[in-house]
Amino acid sequence: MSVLIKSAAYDPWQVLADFQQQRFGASAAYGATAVFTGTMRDFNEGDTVKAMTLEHYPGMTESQLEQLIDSAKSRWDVIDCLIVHRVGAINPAETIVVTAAWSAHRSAAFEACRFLIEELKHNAPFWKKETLGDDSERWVSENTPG
Amino acid sequence: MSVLIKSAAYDPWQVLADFQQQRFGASAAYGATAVFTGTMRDFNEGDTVKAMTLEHYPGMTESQLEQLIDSAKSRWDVIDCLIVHRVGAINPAETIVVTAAWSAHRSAAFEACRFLIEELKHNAPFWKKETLGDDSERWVSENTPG
Amino acid sequence: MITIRYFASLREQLGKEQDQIDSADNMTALDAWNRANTGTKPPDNILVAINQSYARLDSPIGSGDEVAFFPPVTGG
Amino acid sequence: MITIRYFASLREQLGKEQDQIDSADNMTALDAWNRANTGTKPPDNILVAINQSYARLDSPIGSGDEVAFFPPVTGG
Repeated sequence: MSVLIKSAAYDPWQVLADFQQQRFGASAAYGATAVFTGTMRDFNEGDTVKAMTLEHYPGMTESQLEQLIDSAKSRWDVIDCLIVHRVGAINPAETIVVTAAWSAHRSAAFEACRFLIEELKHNAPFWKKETLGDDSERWVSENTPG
Repeated sequence: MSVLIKSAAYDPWQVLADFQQQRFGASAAYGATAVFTGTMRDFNEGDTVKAMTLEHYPGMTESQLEQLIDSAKSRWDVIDCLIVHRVGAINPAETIVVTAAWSAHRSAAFEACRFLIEELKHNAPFWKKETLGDDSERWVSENTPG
Repeated sequence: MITIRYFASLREQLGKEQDQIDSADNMTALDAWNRANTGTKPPDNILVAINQSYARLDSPIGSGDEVAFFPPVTGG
Repeated sequence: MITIRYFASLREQLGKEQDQIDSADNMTALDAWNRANTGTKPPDNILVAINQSYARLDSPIGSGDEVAFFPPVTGG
């Protein structure tokens, strides 16, 4: 499975190690791996953020992310991709998202990895609600570019 | 230390986990991490490659890589970078290189990470010698673009 | 029967997670919204999914479909 | 005294890792090469470092310097 939805804190590096071992074992077919990890910060738009809740649309989320991987595979010469995304209650410094691409070529790996995170941010049905320093809550209204 | 020269096989994900823990601990200052890993393939230019030896220029290598990180930090809004590179005798599927960049912003992380691997390939004093399927040896004459 | 689902800030504003409505001939996603939320217009930036794929307010729907309405996504 | 170092395929072709030569006034890296490798021209694509920083064949060198010659790099 190349799409993982996690409802508890996870170590992104361990997930990458496990996926790579399981998917490739001792094979030397790929030469290049590009990875992005997104981590929850303790600030946003000038405010302290104490905690966050990530809502998603179960079912549609997984199918959207699988479509993104199919799309990346059709556009670039990548062997496989991985997307991991957290849902539920999250604390600062915990990992929200991982996107990764394995290829024989580094440009394909980089471009596919970046495509996955950009498209995920614009299309995958996740919504963030922040708990601020004064315990008030607010929905994040939109993702920032870049 | 943000530059590591490794003379034995290493787990890139473990090195990343250790560096991130040591450098950032439970801090939530960064939001974006971009990573590239380069792995030894068992083929090159149409030939089977059984093993490889990586020679380097001790001293100059480290100072070149530290200069690359300084340069990335001056060009992009990155908090820190890591470069790990293997030397000595290497087998297929072992990790040769890791470049990584931590930033508050994903575009800075991606661009700095890619800059590090591209510049490393063109400037850092490493040289690869391949052992082919028939036990003959050849020096890799130049790096391929992209 | 058509199932209508609401997510995130829209779910909180409406105070409900889902509606079940009867289907009719030639219905669109907007018709479903209007039948379930009489007198309330959908927000300008609303997103629509039919059977868990992106669609539009004027996309046709029929019996057994799941229609979802939600605000701009903010994952990653 | 000037130390000259050779790496990778160039080291193997020359059959030596390093030379020690006496310094002289107004020497360049190329002068050091020529003194240590009489009758052999440096390869066209040779790279030069002086005291572990990139330099050129016409860069000046002096007593105590370490000059290195090597082929195009192939790390990463």
